[in-house]
Amino acid sequence: MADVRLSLDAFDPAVEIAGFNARHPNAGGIVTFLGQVRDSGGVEALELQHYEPMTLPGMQELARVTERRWPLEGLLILHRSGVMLPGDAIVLVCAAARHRRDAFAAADFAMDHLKSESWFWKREKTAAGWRWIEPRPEDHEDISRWRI
Amino acid sequence: MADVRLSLDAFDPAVEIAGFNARHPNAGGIVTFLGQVRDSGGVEALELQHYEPMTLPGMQELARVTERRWPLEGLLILHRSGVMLPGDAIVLVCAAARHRRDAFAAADFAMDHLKSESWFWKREKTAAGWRWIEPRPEDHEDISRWRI
Amino acid sequence: MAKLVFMGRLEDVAGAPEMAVKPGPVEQVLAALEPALAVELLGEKIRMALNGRLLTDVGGIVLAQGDELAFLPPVSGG
Amino acid sequence: MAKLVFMGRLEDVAGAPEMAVKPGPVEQVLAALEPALAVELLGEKIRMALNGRLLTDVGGIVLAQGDELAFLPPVSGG
Repeated sequence: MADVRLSLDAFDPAVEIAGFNARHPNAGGIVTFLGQVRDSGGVEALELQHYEPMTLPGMQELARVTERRWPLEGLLILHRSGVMLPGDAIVLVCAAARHRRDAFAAADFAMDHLKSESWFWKREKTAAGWRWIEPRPEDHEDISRWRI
Repeated sequence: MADVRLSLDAFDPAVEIAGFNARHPNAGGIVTFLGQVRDSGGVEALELQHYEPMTLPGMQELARVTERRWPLEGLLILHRSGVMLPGDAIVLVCAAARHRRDAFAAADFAMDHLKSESWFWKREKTAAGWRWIEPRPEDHEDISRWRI
Repeated sequence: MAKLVFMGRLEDVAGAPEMAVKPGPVEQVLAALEPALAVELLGEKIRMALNGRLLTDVGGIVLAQGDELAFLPPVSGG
Repeated sequence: MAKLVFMGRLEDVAGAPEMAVKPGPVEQVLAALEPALAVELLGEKIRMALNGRLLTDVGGIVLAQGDELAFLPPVSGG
């Protein structure tokens, strides 16, 4: 049921959100999360690297886990790979559910896991050149909220 | 800073979301919640009634409280009043923040308070006619999560 | 005149969304209404707002010319 | 031949995103690399995947013709 995509090119989040909403006109609640490249800290570009045999399969498994955990009417997980500029969309998660709290929790859960457990490696370009980004301790704290 | 509106006519959530995103191209994370009239339970129409002197001022105060509580780069609270049909948008909240968790929490908080503390009265039309809806106990549980 | 406003299901009880009343003490205004309506308006869960401001206590309130007193049942928005 | 794949910062250490190697026991394959690279690849935080499946333990693994062994530093997505 879930729509899970790894995009090697820029995508337009407004078009994706409009399409998702149109496919779920009668869901009580739709929560979307859009992550974009921040224009701050002198970052000129950001690159996400993925590993073909694992990244998309991992995202598909995350979608299955999310759908098992909350009663959803629809789920979209769309993630960019490649070089992005400030303002470019990185990730979009849309969750449609009968009840508001399920949609919020599912989108939040999917984002926490995309951030800390999906197969992407990130580097940033500043005036000093490219630099690989290590995971932040907060990412692991975020994900630990969901362990039950 | 917040964009707070009470709409007496139908609004297009996709257009509103696209506009909000365009105004915050460099926010790290944008969370949106869209509430729609569910097509279920034989509900033919839903009416929300507002009280002019209090409803919009209350929404504006909620926006101020939300902005004081989380560091946001943008906040939209848009609520319908009047008669709606299944699939019609009821409420849209968009929160843009540097950090993902702030955007999620702010949108979630604003929705919980819109549901249980904003000045709207709801009735539903089924084959049996119009019936006023009493608040649900869950709405009060939802809001109690935010008391600190 | 002053005005009473009935929100939500109170509109059905009152048979109209609002009612013009003579200015005066609220107790007196309510005493002049249908008893069945007055009982509903004074229900435990009904809040009141005078000219858009919530009242903590209706005792001692006197409606002046042009005042608007709203009766607000529990909200059920979103 | 078999293939080693270096993700994230390991690509910089290896100087290339991948490397063709002769099939054989992984220990033997690693022993033939630059020592500085081999040390990085065996770092505590580096995970390994053989043909897209995570390995819990690299001991005893023998690379066959066409196998792909990926070295995966901690992820930092989204």
